[in-house]
Amino acid sequence: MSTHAAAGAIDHHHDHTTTTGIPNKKLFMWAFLASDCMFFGALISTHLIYRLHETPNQPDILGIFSLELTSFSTFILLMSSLLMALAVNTCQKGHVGATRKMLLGTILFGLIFLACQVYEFNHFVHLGLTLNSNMFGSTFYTLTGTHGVHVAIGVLWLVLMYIRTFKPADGSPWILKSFIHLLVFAVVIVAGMKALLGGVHALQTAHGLNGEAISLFFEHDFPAIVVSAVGLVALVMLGRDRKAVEFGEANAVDVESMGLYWHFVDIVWIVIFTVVYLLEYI
Amino acid sequence: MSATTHSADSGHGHAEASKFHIFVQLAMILAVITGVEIVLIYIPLVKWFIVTSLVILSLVKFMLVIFIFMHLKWDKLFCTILFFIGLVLAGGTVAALMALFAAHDSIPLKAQEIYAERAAAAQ
Amino acid sequence: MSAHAKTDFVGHDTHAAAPVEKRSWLLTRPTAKTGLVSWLTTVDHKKIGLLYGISALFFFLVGGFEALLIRIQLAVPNNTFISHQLYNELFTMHATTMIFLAVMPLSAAFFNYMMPLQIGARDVAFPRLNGFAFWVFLAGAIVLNIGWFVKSGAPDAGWFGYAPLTSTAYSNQFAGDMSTDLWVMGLQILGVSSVVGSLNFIVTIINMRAPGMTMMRLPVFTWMTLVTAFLIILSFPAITIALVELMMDRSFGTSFFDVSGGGLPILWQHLFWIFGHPEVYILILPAMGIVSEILPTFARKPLFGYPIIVFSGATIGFLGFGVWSHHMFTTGMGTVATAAFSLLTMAIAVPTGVKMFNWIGTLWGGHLQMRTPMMFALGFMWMFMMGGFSGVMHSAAPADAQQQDSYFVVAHFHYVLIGGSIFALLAGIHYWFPLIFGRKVSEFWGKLSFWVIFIGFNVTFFPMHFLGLNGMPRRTAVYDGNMGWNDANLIATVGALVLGVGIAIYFGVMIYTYFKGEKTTHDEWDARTLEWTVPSTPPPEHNFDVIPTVHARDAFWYEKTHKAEIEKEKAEHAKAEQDHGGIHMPSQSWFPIVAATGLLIGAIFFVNHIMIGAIAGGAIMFLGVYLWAVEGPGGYHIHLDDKNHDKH
Amino acid sequence: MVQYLPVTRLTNGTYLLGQMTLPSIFRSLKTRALSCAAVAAMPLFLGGWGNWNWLTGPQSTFDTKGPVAESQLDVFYVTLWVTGITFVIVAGILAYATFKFRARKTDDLKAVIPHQGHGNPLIELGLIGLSVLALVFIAVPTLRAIWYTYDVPAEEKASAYEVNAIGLQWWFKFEYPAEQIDGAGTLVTGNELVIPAGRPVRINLRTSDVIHSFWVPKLAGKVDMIPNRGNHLWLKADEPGYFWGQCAEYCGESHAVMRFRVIALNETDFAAWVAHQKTPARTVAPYSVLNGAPAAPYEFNNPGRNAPGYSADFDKAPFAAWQAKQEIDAGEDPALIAQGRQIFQQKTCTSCHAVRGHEGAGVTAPDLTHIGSRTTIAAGLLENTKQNLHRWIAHPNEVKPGNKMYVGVPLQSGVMAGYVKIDPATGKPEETPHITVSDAEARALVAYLHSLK
Ligand code: HEA
Ligand code: HEA
Ligand code: HEC
Ligand code: CUA
Ligand SMILES: [Cu+2]
Repeated sequence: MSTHAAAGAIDHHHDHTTTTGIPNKKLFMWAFLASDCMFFGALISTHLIYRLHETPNQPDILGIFSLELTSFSTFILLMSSLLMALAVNTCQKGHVGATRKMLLGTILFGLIFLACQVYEFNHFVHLGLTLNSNMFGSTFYTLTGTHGVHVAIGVLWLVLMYIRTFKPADGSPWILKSFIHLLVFAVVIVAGMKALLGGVHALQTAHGLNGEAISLFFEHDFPAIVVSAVGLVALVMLGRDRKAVEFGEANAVDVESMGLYWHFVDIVWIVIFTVVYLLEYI
Repeated sequence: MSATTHSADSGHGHAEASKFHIFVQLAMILAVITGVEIVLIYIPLVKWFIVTSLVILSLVKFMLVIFIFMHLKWDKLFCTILFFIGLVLAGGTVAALMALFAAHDSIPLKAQEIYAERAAAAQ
Repeated sequence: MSAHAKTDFVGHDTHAAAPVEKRSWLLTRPTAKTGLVSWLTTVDHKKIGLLYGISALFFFLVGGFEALLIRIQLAVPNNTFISHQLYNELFTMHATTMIFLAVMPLSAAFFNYMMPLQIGARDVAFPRLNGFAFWVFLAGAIVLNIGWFVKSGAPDAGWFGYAPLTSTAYSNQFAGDMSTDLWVMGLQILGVSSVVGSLNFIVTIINMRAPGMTMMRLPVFTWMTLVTAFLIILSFPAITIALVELMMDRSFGTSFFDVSGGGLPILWQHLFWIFGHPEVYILILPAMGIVSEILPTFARKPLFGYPIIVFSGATIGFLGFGVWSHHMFTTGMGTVATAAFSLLTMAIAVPTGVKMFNWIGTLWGGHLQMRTPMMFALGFMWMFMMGGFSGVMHSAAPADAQQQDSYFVVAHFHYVLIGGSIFALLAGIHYWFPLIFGRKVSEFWGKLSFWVIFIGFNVTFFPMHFLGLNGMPRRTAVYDGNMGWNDANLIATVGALVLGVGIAIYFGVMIYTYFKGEKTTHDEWDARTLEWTVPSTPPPEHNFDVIPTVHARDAFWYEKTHKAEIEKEKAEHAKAEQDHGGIHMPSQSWFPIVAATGLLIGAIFFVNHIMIGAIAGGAIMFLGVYLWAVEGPGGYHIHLDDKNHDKH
Repeated sequence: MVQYLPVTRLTNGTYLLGQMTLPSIFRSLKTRALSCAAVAAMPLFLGGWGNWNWLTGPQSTFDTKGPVAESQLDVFYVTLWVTGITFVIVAGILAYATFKFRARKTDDLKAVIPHQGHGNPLIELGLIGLSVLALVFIAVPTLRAIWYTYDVPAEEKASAYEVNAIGLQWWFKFEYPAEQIDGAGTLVTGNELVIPAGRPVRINLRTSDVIHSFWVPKLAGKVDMIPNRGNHLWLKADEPGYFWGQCAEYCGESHAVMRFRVIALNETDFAAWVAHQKTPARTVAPYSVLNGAPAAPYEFNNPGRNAPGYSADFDKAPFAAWQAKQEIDAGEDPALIAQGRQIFQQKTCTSCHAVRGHEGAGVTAPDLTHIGSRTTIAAGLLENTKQNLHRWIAHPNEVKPGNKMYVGVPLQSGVMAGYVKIDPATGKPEETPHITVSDAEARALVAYLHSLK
């Protein structure tokens, strides 16, 4: 039962202080994901059950869905999974700088996915598919919304992990700074999201990237643009560490557990993409 | 627990580098499969074939992510067992629910009304 | 206990050599070992176990009180003791309280207290999370019970809250009735608590076992803890989703269960029972674990067929996920589905029977000591067997068509729930009382309470079989006097009062014993498992002076028969640990209770549709979790002072 | 003593008994006293009392009166025998082991350490095999009965009679799709289902609000009425008779008092009943001749909440009582009836109730066209006597708390006011009731409603 790893070599996946050699956090995460399978199983069942037979006010789903957008966000989520895997990989090698970049990339892709979802929901609502317009709306928004909440929690977790990589090694006070860091992130994310969606909207109203689009964009979203720009600068400033940090290989298991969660959210989307979106087209 | 999972690739720079490539390649494969899926739905083939292929393809993606991105392939067998307990039960439950609700006795009255109205309108 | 242990606190989870961190006041770890703060901030699995236990017993009395009101109303036909409405609230809350706030947390109390001791661990894998699970449980319990004290009344939709009775159209037809919202929210919160707690137990059992404690050497109670924890994490998601959908219906106008929008109320039943049936095994498996500990101890013989008992426990858990629709035999599922669920349900009798047979095998050829815990354990075997048999009668779907929603079901599930779960839990309290409090209940009073409870219980619930077969439906506040139900109901009520007296004796004796009872040495019963190897009763904070090394299934029994070998081994290990920096213990923390309080505040505001308050509650919770993450696991070391220690 | 034991009747049984260690169970005085007590307590359960009715009540599942209930009872008996025998064996061994191996003296509690045996796979597998076998005994008849009770057997399909039963909070509506009335659509009744005896009846189960369940224990096990679900059940009454039924799924405040009755009639009676039901409501002209000496006015004191509404006389011969109810009451007071009919209109009873041929046209409440010929009112709860009807009309909320006649019927567009108007904001009834019925008015209404034969 007890596995004693060869002395010397750092063993990322096995923790000698536990009976099985699997780190507690990782085991916890796997058990949680087993539970989450049932969670999404119940949600997906609900959606499918209501697709088995006609329900009142059935919407014209093909006229509402946009396969391009969904494929794009699916692709984005897959790529974020890649970045997440790389973040774990670099962290295990002790490359804090690379880990941070990968984390930021994952955050960014996660946010793009969320933006797509916000856009999609908005778009669908305009086309008349709302949470309570019909059963399809109810099950669709509940299922994809729950998934979106999972992604959002994942993004929050990633941000917290990213901030944590700056915890100074000498134990000097840091909570306040970390909290400010978090707030700045929140501001950038909200403002950035608004600016991004505003940009897309401008592109659409102006039918393409032209002067009109740009002026529309600045006209409507100036505050958001400014706030996110300032915030970004602040983030860059906060993201330069001068002191030695505590974060290192020992934290690989934290990043890895978070990664498990992130990948799981990804595979749930793989199922949703097929079952909720693609199957409608057949 | 299996001792063989104590694979040589952990902790050695060389092996880690190769994992980097595995990850990137996997991402490509996943993207390609997604592309195939999207194309598939437009191909005029019999329905059951497309549905089966879609299910299989997403299953393949699913398994690839779990075993490679989520590292299950290189981890202790116990993690796999743990996760699959949940996965299998969830899959079984979904299947059982679908079977129950697809049964003739479960056709909702509302759906019957709608079908009847539609049949009446068609005449 | 601090007399024999001197402690030095270190900033975080490194050895004493690491630089001591300068910590802001916000992150100063509480260190009180006694008093209120020590309880509010505790991460000690034993203290948390006691918190669970005490809350559970309190709610058991509440639920029992509700049951007595029910019984008084039913004592005579056409009674006017309470109104229909109150009656409906009473049976809803009686069941919800007994199941979620009494039996489950009482099992959790034993999980918490005993399981780490049984596997030779110093604590659970995530001590702060363990505290969090308890405080969240308390929050859920509060939300569920607020209804009694506010205008809208307590939840009244029955413990399985069938849609569409829970929809706004029927449950607050005329006024802003939030009792159903309280029920929904309360169960959601309890779900969070149960799932978090169970994940913790799973990791603990898998990962924190003492050296040599292989899976096939785990005490059966620990095995059943593991299976139960799996059942919880896999079944609660189903009810969570059902409740989310109900909440969407009630608050956001969806129509998951609303027919006008095409909703299917039957879907609620499926989702509920996908949870609900595993739930009944969540209630019984810990009880079976306790009995599997008590019988060998008092038979002075190892458990008969340990591997098969373990395996059948897991099989019951697994099969339990495939039988849920036996609660829905009368919903017109059609022949094939009914037949399938009928057969699968019968199949469960086999692994359960295996347990029963092996317990008898354990008694066979033993040297049975008829002490109080043993009496309750034997009572369990008899009563559970009877409840199991009426379960098998239900599983025959055509027969169940006459029994479903009649008092026959009420008889069945009280036999398995009281005769099963409660008897075993009461046995467990008696059994481990000397370990937990260092005192022992008087045999006379213990046995007296057993007989009064046993007789009261049977007098209450045996007649209910006849009531059900004679056509009395359950959940009826009144019945007419011409139906042939009068005698049996009156007898049942008298029985319930006797049962109440028995329970009163039981708890009276416990309280007396706590203050005045006969002191015991540890190992009062000449037991067989590791929890009895603690150096003192009550056990010290660090559980074991030396982490035990396990050589056999009944680890303590082995130690007792191989004293010299064990002494030597212990000395070596003690030295190794001392060289390692002493015994490492997790630090206490404020943040679990802060986070749970945020959840409570948020939930209450949400139910009242005050979104600002809900957000504020959420913010408090987030802050709690944030600081919890920032403060880190922490920890300190205990150095045992050997001279003082032996005196305890 | 010994020769009275059944065992002695076996050939060479006497010898066996002498050898067995069974007496060890009966050795101690304490145990003997206990078993005596157990035997003494038996009558408590098995019928020591004069008129023991623990299993013979009006809703007994043992006293079956039709093939569906009977096949369900047969399955029950199978389960009872199998589990009973298993119980006797397992519990016997358990008892034996407990007594045989128990430590007798307190001081030798820790003295002997028994053999530390760990198990015996052969025994265990054997027992698993036996359990499976026992379950097979249950499974086979179970499966057979599942298919049998599901729907009318094919060979009887042709003769099956179809009705619809609809559950509402807290009463039942019955429709007879086979019986169409010119200009008034399907024949509808409430709370008393009349069926042909000796013929399979297929009942479509529907609900218009929450889940209810249709249960007539003597005829068939229950099947639920679930929104958005097309359930059905079938039953057959072997002989004409009168049966008690009950809603068996919790459906809100007054679930306990949501009941109904089923009356099975032979073919000719049934045809006559249907023909009569199709006729519009009976009209008693105010000037018509009295049919006998005027009946003395009845006494009425409100008996209060939950007071019983049944009588021993009725229970003795319920079927005869039903038949008697079909006859016109002696001593009717035509003037009072006419007054009642007027009040029925004035009090807006008509907005909820239908009295076919008279003024009422409501559909949200039980059809009252032939209410006078029903044996019960308020959904099988109260016998249809003058006092009870008076009580129901004057104090419906004390009979059935929260009932829709009192609080109003929720409709798509708001609420149709009942006796009170409920303020949607507070859930409380408004100060002034919407309908009040004085003693005199109630008497007139009773006379009117009882004239509707
Ligand atoms: C502790 C909780 C617990 C346990 C352990 C069980 C155990 C079982 N239950 Fe029970 N059950 C409930 C709690 C429990 N139940 C509750 C709360 C309800 C009602 C919910 C509600 O409606 O409110 C319910 C309702 C319920 C129903 C639905 C009834 C209805 O509403 O119509 C059914 C139907 O099949 C059923 C079956 C069984 C079976 C087959 C078992 C089996 O697991 C029992 C197995 C045990 C034995 C059989 C005895 C020992 C075995 C032997 C000695 C071996 C030999 C035996 C044979 C060969 C037969 N139960
Ligand atoms: C673990 C679960 C559990 C437990 C322990 C109990 C315990 C008891 N229950 Fe039950 N019960 C359920 C679970 C449980 N119950 C469930 C799930 C339902 C279904 C609800 C539904 O339909 O939704 C139900 C329903 C239910 C009903 C049916 C209601 C109905 O359908 O209309 C009845 C009726 O008799 C009843 C009675 C009792 C009694 C008398 C006890 C007794 O064992 C209680 C013993 C405790 C005490 C007696 C109190 C303790 C002592 C004191 C407070 C001291 C003071 C008192 C005295 C000195 C007298 N319960
Ligand atoms: C708001 C609608 C409403 C109004 C107004 C109303 N009723 Fe009713 N009535 C009902 C409903 C609903 C029931 C069924 C109640 C139950 O059993 O739960 C009922 C039941 C009855 C019954 C019993 C029928 C049976 O078969 O069990 C009688 C008799 C009756 N009403 C008479 C009257 C009279 C007389 C009035 C006027 C004074 C009246 N009702 C006004 C709704 C109404
Ligand atoms: Cu209708 Cu209960
Ligand atoms: Cu069950």
